Amino acid sequence: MKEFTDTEFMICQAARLLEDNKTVFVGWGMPQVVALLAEKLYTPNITQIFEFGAVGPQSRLPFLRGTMGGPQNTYRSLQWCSMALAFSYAQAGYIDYGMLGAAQIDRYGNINSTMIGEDYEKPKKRFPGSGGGNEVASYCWKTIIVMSHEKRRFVERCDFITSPGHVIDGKSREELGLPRNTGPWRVITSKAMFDFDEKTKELRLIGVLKGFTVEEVVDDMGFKPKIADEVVELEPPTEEELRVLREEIDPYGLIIRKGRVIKLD
Amino acid sequence: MKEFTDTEFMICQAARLLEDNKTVFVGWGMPQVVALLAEKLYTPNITQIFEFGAVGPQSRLPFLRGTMGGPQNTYRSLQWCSMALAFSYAQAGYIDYGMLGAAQIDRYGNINSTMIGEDYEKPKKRFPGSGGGNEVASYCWKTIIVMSHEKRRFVERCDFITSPGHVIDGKSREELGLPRNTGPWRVITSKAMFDFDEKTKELRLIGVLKGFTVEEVVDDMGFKPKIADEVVELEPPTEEELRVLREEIDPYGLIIRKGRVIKLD
Amino acid sequence: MQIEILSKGEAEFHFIDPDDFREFVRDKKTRDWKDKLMDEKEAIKKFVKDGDYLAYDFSSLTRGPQSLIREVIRQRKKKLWICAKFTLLESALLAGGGCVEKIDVGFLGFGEYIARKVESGEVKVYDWSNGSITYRLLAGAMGIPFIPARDLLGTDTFKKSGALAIRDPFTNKPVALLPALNPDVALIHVQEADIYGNARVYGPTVATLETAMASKRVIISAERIVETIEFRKEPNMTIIPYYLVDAVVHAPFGAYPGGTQGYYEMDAEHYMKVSSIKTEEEMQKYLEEYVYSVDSHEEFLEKRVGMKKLKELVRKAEILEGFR
Amino acid sequence: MQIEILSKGEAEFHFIDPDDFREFVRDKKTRDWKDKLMDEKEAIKKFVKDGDYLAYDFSSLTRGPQSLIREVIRQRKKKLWICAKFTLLESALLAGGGCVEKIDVGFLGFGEYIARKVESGEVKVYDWSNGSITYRLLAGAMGIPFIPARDLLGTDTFKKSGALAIRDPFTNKPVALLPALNPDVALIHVQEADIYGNARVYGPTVATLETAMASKRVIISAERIVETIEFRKEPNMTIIPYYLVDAVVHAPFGAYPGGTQGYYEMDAEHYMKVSSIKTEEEMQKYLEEYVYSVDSHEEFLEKRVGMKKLKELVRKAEILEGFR
Repeated sequence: MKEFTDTEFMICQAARLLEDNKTVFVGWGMPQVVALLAEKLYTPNITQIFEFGAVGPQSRLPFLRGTMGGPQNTYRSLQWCSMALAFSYAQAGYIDYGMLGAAQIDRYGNINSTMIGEDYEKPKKRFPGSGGGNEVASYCWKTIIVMSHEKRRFVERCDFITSPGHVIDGKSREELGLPRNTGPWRVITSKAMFDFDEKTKELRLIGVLKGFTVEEVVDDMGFKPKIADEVVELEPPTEEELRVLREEIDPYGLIIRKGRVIKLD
Repeated sequence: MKEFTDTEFMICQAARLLEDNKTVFVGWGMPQVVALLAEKLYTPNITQIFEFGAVGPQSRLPFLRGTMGGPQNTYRSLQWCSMALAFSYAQAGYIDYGMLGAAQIDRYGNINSTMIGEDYEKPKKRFPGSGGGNEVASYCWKTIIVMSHEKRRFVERCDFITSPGHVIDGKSREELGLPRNTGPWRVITSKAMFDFDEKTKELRLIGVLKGFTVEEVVDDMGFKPKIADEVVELEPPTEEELRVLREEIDPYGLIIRKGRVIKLD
Repeated sequence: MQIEILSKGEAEFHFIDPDDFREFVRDKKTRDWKDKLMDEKEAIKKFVKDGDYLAYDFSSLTRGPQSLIREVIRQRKKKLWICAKFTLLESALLAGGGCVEKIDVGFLGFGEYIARKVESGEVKVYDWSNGSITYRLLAGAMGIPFIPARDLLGTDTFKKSGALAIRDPFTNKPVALLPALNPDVALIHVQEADIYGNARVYGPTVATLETAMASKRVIISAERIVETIEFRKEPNMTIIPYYLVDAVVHAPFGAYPGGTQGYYEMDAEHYMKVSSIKTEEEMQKYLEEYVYSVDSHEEFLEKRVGMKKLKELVRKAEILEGFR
Repeated sequence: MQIEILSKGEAEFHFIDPDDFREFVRDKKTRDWKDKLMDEKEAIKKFVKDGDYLAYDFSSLTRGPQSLIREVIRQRKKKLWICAKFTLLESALLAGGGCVEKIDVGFLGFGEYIARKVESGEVKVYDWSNGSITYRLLAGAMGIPFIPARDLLGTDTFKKSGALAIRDPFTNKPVALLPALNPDVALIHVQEADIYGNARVYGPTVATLETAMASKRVIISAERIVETIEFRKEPNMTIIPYYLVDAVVHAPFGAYPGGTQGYYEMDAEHYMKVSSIKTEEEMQKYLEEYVYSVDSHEEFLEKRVGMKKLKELVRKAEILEGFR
C-alpha cells in the first residue's frame, strides 16, 4: 500500500510536466518544492527565476520556508537582480513556465487569490492578493496552476479575478491586450489534471489520479468541465519521488505534509 | 601681458559658475575639462555624472580624449551604472547642472548641434547630433552653454533645434511638457556671458571679457540680445587657472589650445 | 488625433506630479557631502510624518528594515499608507500599532491578524500586484508619470487599482498604464553604507534602487558603516549613491527577526511567535514587550533577544560566497 | 474617454510588435545550456543578415565590439540600419564598407568621412538622442511597446524622430512616447563570458543589458572565457544571463583599436589613423589593409597590429581597481 498526501501528488505531477533546458518563474512555497523536485529528478538544467531577483540558483536543500530570498534559496545563482528585471524577463518572453496556486478557479482558468465574498469592501475572507501571480499568469508562456480539488474552489465566475485565464467576462486574452498565445496551460488538483479546450478555451479534464473516477472528480466541482475523449490515469508519486521529497527536499514536512492523506493499494 | 586662448577663457569662466556640493552632468571634451578645473580649484565636492554610466569619478589627470569611459576618466567612481540610470537621475531631478556646446543658438537659448542648412534631407553641414545634449538641456536644473562667439552662430531661429531653450516657436518649455523651472541658465562665449531675461526669457548680455566692449560683442551676433542694466567685466583666466589647465589637466593641449589666441595687457 | 482610453481602475492612488517630485528633490534633498549618520529614533522622527506614504524593501524574512519599522511603531506614527509590495510581518505589526490606514498590495502576508483588520475595514487595502507596484516605483524613479505594462489587464485587480488601459498607438492593442509611485519615505536595509548614504546590497536587489530614487525621503539602515573608498574600489556594486539618501542608521541585526545575507540567519522561533499572533490582545502584548517597553534597537537586542541568540543566528549564516 | 495626441514625429522607425518579439524569443532563442562558442566569422555569418537592424554597445574608445564590426565589413553585409546611440569610428567604417543604409543617431562621430556620406544622402540619418535611444532599448527589453519620457519635446529632433507627444492622463501635461526598439542583432563586447553566454562587464555598463534583452540575436565577444561557476560566485556582477545570447566569441583585444578596462588601453595612434580618414580612397585603402586582406581577428592582430604594440597597450592598462 502506498500512502501520500494530496500535496505530494500535486507536486510530483507538476514536476513531471516541466521541460528540461527551459526557464520557470517560481513562486513562494509549493512551486518552489515542485521546481526543486523537477531539478533533482527530471530537469537538471531548468533555470528557476524568482521575482525578488534570483536567476538560476542552485538552492541548498532542505527547503526552508524562511530562506525565501536568503542564502540557501538563492545559493549560486547565475544572477542576482531586481524585481523589475525579473518581471521584465517574463514580459519580454524569456520565461517558458510559470506556476501558481489559486483559491478559486473558473471555467476559463481565471484565478482568485484575493478575497472571498460578494462585497470587495467587506470581504468574507481576505487572502494575500496577487503577489507576482498576476504577472506570472500574464507574461509566462505556459502557466501551471496547482490547487486543492474542492467543489467550492471551482466556480462559474471567481469572486475576484486576480490573474487572467483565457477568457474574462466574454473577452479573450488577446482582446484584453495580454501577450499573444499565453495563458493557463495545465491545472493540477489533488486528484486530477486539466488542460484547456483549444477552441473554446474551457477547462478540460485530461487525467485522473489512479484510484479516482472521472465522476468523482467532476462531482467535486462547482461547474461541469469539458472532458477529453481519452482521460488518462495519473500515476501516484513514485517511490523515488517520495524519497527525494521526504528525505532531501522537505524533511520537516513544511509543504508536503499539508493536505489530505491518500491511500492506494 | 597675458596670453590665452578663448577656449581657456570659456573653460575658466564656466568653472567659476559651478557650485560645490552639487551634481553636474558632464559631456564629452570641453565640459569635462571645465569640471576637472572646477574640481581642482573651486568645487572639490562636486559630483560629476557621465551619460555612459559613471557617477562621481575622481578622474586621473591629465585629461586624454580617448579615456572617455575608460579607467582614467572613470577612476574611483562612486557608481558605475547604465546610461538609462544616468539619464534617469537627471529626469527625476537629481542633477543640478548640465553643460553643453552649440553650433548655433537662438534668442531663447535653443541649441543646434545637428546640421546647418535649410533642407534637413540635404544638409550643408552635418554635425554629430544630439548625443545626450537633448537630455541635458531637458532634464538638468541649470544648463550652461559654452560656445565660440561668432556672428553666424547667433541666429533668430536655429536651422535645427536639437535641444530646447526657453521658448520654441512661440511655445514655452512648460507648455511643451518639459520639466518645470529648467532650461538654459548661462551662455558663455569666447568673449561674453549671458543669462536669460526673467520675464521674456530672451538672451541677455550680463558680462564681457576684459578688453572687449559691449558693442563689439553685440556686433558679432546675428541678433541683438537684451542687455543687462549693469554689464560686468569678466576676468580673464587667472595665473592659477592657467597653470592648472596647462600643466595638470590638459598638458597636451587637446582642448585648451583650440580657438583664437587673446592677448591682454 | 486621439488615443482611446479603454478602461480605468476605480481606486484612489498615491501620485505626485513628476514636476513636484523634482522640485522636492532640488530643494529638500542635498547633494552635500554631509554626515547623515543618526539613530533610528532621530531618523524616524525627522523623516516620517503622520499620513505619509511609506515604502520599504525586501521582506520580513530577508534584509527588511525591521529596526526602523519598530521605531515607526514606537513613535506611534498614524494614518500611514504603506506599500506592501512584498511583505509579511511588517504590515501586521504596523497595523497592530495603529499606524496604518491604507495598504497598497502586492502580497499581504501574514496571516489571520492582518486579514481580520482588512475584513473589518479598519485597514483599507488597494489591490495591485508585485509587478505593477515595482513598475510604478520604476516610473517614479525615472521621473516619468507612468509606465506601460501588460499585466493587470482584464482582471478585477485592474478594476480595483488606479491603472488605465489604453489602445497603444504603436501596436493598436490594449496596454495598461501604471501611474508612477513616489513614496513620501522609504526605509531600506543594506549590508553596507557610508555616512553619506552611499550603499550596496549583496543578494537579490528587489526594488532597492527604484524605491530609493522614487522616494522623497530615504532612510538607510546598514549592518556596517564603511569608508567611502570601499564604494570607489568596486563601483559596479554600488546600488544607491549618497544623493538619494537623507539618513543613515547603523543597525547591526537591523533585519531581525529576519536575516541578512552574509551576516545572520532569520530567527525562526521569533518569526513563528509573530506570525502566530491572532488576537488584538496577543498583538498588543507582543508590541508592549518587544517595541514599546524598550527604548532603542540596541536595548531590544540586549534585553529582548540576547547575545546568545544573536551569536546563534550569526553562527548559522555560514554561506558567505557572493556576499562580500 | 480619449487621450489627445499633440504631435507626431514624421520619421520612419524600426519597430517590432512586442508579441512578435516574444514569439521570436520563444521559438528561436534557446534556454538550452549549449556551447555557443564560435569565431567571429561563424557568428556574423549565422546571425547577421543583409537588411538587419544592428545595435552595438559602448564606444570605439572603450569596450566596443570592434572585431565583430570588422567581420561584418569583411563579410560585406549590406543595407544595415545601425543604432549609433553613441558611436565614433564604427559608423564610418561600416559606411566605408558599404554596409550601412540608415543610421539612428544618437551621437554620430567621427568626422568628415561619415559627415559627407550623410550630406550626400548616401547614408540616411534618423535623429534621436542618446537618452531617447537608450530608453527605446529599455522599452524593448521590458517587452512594452513604448516608454514615456520628457526629452525631445518641442524640438526639431522630435519632429524628425518617430516619437509621439500626448497629453499625459495623469498630469494633464504633454509627455513624449518613445517607441520600443528591438534590434535584429546586437554586438556586445565584455570582459568575461562563459561558453553559454553568461557575461559580465566591469566599468560603466551603458546599455549592455538593455541591448541584449531587446535584441532578437545577441553576439557576445569576450576578452576571457571563464567557467560558469565564476558567475555563480558573484551573482550581483552578472549583467547578461545565458538565455539572452546566441553566440559567444572569444576575442582577446576584441575592442582594438579601443581599449577594454582591466585589459589594455586604446591604441591612440591607430585611432588617429582611422579618424583622420577623409576621402573614399583613404577609406578603401584602410579597409583593404586592415579588414579585407586579413582573414580573421587573430590574423589582424598578428599581421597588422603586432605583439609589440599589443604588449605596449597591455602595459599601459595599469589600473585594475574595480575591474576584477
